[in-house]
This record gives sequence, C-alpha cells and structure tokens, in this order.
Amino acid sequence: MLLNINEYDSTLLISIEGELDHHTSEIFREQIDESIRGKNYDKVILNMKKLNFMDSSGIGVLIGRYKILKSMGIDLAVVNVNPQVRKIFDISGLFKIIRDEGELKWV
Amino acid sequence: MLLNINEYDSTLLISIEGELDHHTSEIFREQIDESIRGKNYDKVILNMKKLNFMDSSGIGVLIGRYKILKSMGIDLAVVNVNPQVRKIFDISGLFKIIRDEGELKWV
Amino acid sequence: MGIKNEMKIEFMSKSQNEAFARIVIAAFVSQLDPTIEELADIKTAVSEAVTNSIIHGYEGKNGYIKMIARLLDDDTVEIEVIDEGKGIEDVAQARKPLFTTKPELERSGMGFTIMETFMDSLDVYSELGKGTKVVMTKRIRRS
Amino acid sequence: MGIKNEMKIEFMSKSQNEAFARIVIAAFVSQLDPTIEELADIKTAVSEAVTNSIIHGYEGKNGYIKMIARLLDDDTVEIEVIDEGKGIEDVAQARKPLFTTKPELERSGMGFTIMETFMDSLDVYSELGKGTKVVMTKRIRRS
Ligand SMILES: Nc1ncnc2c1ncn2[C@@H]1O[C@H](COP(=O)(O)OP(=O)(O)O)[C@@H](O)[C@H]1O
Ligand SMILES: Nc1ncnc2c1ncn2[C@@H]1O[C@H](COP(=O)(O)OP(=O)(O)O)[C@@H](O)[C@H]1O
Repeated sequence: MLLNINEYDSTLLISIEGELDHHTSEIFREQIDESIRGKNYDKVILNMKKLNFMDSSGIGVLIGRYKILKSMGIDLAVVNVNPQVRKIFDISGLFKIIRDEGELKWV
Repeated sequence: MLLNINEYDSTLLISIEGELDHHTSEIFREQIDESIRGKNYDKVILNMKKLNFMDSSGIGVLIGRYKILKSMGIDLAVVNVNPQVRKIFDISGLFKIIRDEGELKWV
Repeated sequence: MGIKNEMKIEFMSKSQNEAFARIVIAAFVSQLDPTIEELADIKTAVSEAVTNSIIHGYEGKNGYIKMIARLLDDDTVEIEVIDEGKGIEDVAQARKPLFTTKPELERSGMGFTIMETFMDSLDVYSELGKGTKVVMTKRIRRS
Repeated sequence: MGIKNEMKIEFMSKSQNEAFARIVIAAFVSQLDPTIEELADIKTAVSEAVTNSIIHGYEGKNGYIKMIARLLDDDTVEIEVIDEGKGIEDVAQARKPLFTTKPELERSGMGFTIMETFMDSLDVYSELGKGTKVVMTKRIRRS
C-alpha cells in the first residue's frame, strides 16, 4: 500500500494505492496521523481510485481516523470508491460517518 | 492457452496466448495437428508475443510438431519470443531446429 | 459430494501472509470461473479469517495457520481456516456485529459479519486454549 | 540459518494444479522482491518438478503433491516438491539432459536440466515404490 498526499489550500487529498488490510493498516494509520498532526485543514479527502482491496481491518482504521479528524473539527470524505470497497463501506455503515463524494475525475 | 490461427497464401501463422505447460500442451498439439492435416503449406510461423510462460513440456510438444512438419516438407519458424521463453529455447537448443525470425510487428 | 480439487496450505502467522492467503485462494477458486465479485467476496472472507488467527488466535506470536480448500461437484468452494491459538470463549457473542475483544487495536468487530454476508455459510468451531476452525462455503454461479 | 517465512501446501496430482503451484510459489517468493527473471526461473523450476510428480510419479493417477517453501535469512528461497509416487530407479541417469522414460508422451527429458540451470542448487531423493523429493534453492539478489 502506498499513500500519495497532496495539499490544496485547506484540503488534504490522500490517494491510496494497493490493498488496505491488517498488514498495511499500521503504516496507513501512521502516515495519515503524521500528515494531519498540528495542521488545521477544513477537510480530508481519501481518493480510493487505486485501492484494490479492503477488509474489516480497513473499517477499523478508517473509523479511528474519522474520530481523530472529528475531534479536530476536520471533515472526512471519500471519492472514487470501487465496487469491492463499496460493499465493505455499505455493510459496515461507514458511509454514515464518511461522506461519499462520488467520482472525482482529475485525481 | 488460446491459439489464433490464420492463413496467408502458403503460410500458416499461429499466435499463442497464455501459458504452454503440460496441462495446456495437449490442446496445443491437437489444434496444430488439426490445422495442418492434409494441407500443403510452405511454412508455419508461431507468433509467441503473448506466450507468457513455457516449460519443458513446451519443448517436447514443439519438437513433436517440428518432426511432423518436417516430414511434410513444411518449414517452422518462431517470432516475438519473450525473454522467459527464449531462455527455454536456448537451454534446449530449440533454435537449432526452429528458426528465430526475430520481431514481427504487425501481428 | 465428490471433490473436484483440493488443497491444504500451512503458513506462519505473519501479517504479510494475509495477502499471500488471498492470492492462493483466488488462484485455486479461479478454476471454477467465478465472477469478479464472487472472487472478491471469497478473498475478503479469507482475509478476515486469516487476520483473526494472527491477531486474536496467536495474538501476534508465532504459530501456524492452516487453510484447506475444496472444489465440490456442484461448483461450491469449501474453505477451512484453522489455528491452534487461544480459542474463543463465547462464539455466539464473537459473531455479533461490532463485537471485538481488541478495540485498542482499532478492530471493528465486523470480521465474522463480513464472512457471513460474503459467503453462503459460515461455521465456527472453537475451544479455549486449543484453537479455532472457521468453515465457509460459497456456490459459484457460473457466469 | 533462520527462517523468515515458511509455507507448506498439498494439492491433488491434477494438471490444472501446475499453474496453481506456479502462482503460489510466485506469491510467496515475491516477499523477497525478486527480479522478473528470478521469479520466472523459480516458477519454471517448480512447474518442472510438479509436472514430473503428476506424469512420472503418479502416472496420471490420483495422489497428493506437497510443496514446501522457506525464505531463509540470507534471502535464499528453499523449495521442496514431494510425491509418494513410483520413484526413480536411477537418479543420476534421470538427471541427464534429454533422458526420459516417456518419449511416447513427447517428453523432452529437459525437466531436471532446467531445474538445475534455473536454480542455484538441486537435490533429488527418490526410492522406488516410495516416492520422490526434489529440493531446490535460489538466492535472490536484491535489485
Ligand atoms: N481465530 C480466533 N481466535 C481467537 N479469537 C477469535 C478468533 N477469531 C475471532 N475471535 C474473537 O472474535 C471476536 C470478533 O471477531 P471479528 O468479528 O472478526 O472482529 P475483530 O477481528 O474486528 O475483533 C474477536 O474480537 C476475537 O475476540
Ligand atoms: N517425480 C518423479 N517420479 C518418478 N520419476 C521421475 C520423477 N521425476 C522425474 N522422473 C524420471 O526422470 C526422468 C527425467 O525427468 P525430466 O528431466 O524432468 O524429463 P521428462 O519429464 O521430460 O521425462 C523422467 O522421464 C522420469 O523417468
């Protein structure tokens, strides 16, 4: 799993490439927490176009990031969610706390 | 493994796609023997551009086809041999009986 | 029911083997010509079971995980994931959505729910101090 | 020498499992970050050993083939392919290039030669009526 992190004004755009499972969730957690530490973004967008696989370890680490961001007053959204990952989001109710902003073409 | 077989005047061009191992060599043998039965081509060209894998089962089945074609007075050549397959050809001396005609772009 | 093909694999309880187990099961099941969605469902369910053995069964310690897969005559795949780890005290409780004994590791408690939803059947056998066996089946409906 | 990772797999002596064995070994060895050529060499060697167990060991009959792979501390992969088939009468002769007992099946007699050339070491243990074990190693030179 690889993260590509870019800042656009007050928005942080994080593109995830590869697979998000228990093995890769640790590095996911560390890199995201590091990139928001002490910053005051308005919004974090997770671009999932190249996320090929996610299981319930991904649910756990996403809920964890949501909680931290919420406590900092930062909004969390996802874009470009593929069908396999969408199923995991649906089953776990993740869309109730992480807004689905549909397709974002230019990323 | 899939074979795509085309006739150009007196030449038969056979494009191989996939993997040539013991499991697939049977169907390879049958389809090729079928396509030359009773025909009098001058030449058979095997296009190996999309042959991703070959092992010693492939050597055996290629030598078998070479013998049959030779007995019919038909020439045998290969084109577009990738590095993994080239190694198998080199180690087994296959290039001594099956002519390497290098790259053939339009197939 | 006849067995069309069978494999048994044993690997160490290391987290990099989660991806390995997914590739192995995908390669084995591919023989039934599943749809992309069926294949993704099976990989996800196996990922959950193997991850559970690593995190909960062996709790990060070294151990072996066994995975057995069978292709049955009616195009059903049967998969067992077995560990000799600490076992589950109350299986009914463990299977409930959101239940987890490791919230401090940011576990979501959704592993069993996903296995249950993505597969046609799920059975869990466990004994404290002995280990856990998860048996899942899914019928592949030829495309 | 320490073991960084290990897996054991058992599958039926069916020819469609030749491709399966190649995918499994490739997925396992990928952890060492091999080059494309190293990976192709290992897949080819495993394909030869597994095919031999199916054709010569079990002679097309049903049986089980075991494959064990270990990643050692110095980035060597050690692979064993084991069958409980008919065994080899004269291993030295069998290993010679072009030697085959099944020319009628269009075998080339190049299987052992390829294993030997593509891997760093090859050992063959066999007993008539008991079976055959092939042990191969290859050091992955990090790219
Ligand atoms: N192989 C196992 N060995 C021991 N305990 C397990 C095993 N699998 C699951 N459990 C127990 O069942 C609970 C629920 O599992 P699961 O639904 O996968 O959620 P999670 O992994 O997120 O905790 C775990 O928290 C754990 O207590
Ligand atoms: N697993 C095995 N069980 C029994 N005999 C074997 C086995 N592997 C190899 N042999 C014997 O060794 C010979 C040479 O093997 P190999 O070099 O792979 O060539 P080929 O498979 O083309 O015959 C075979 O023809 C067979 O007699």
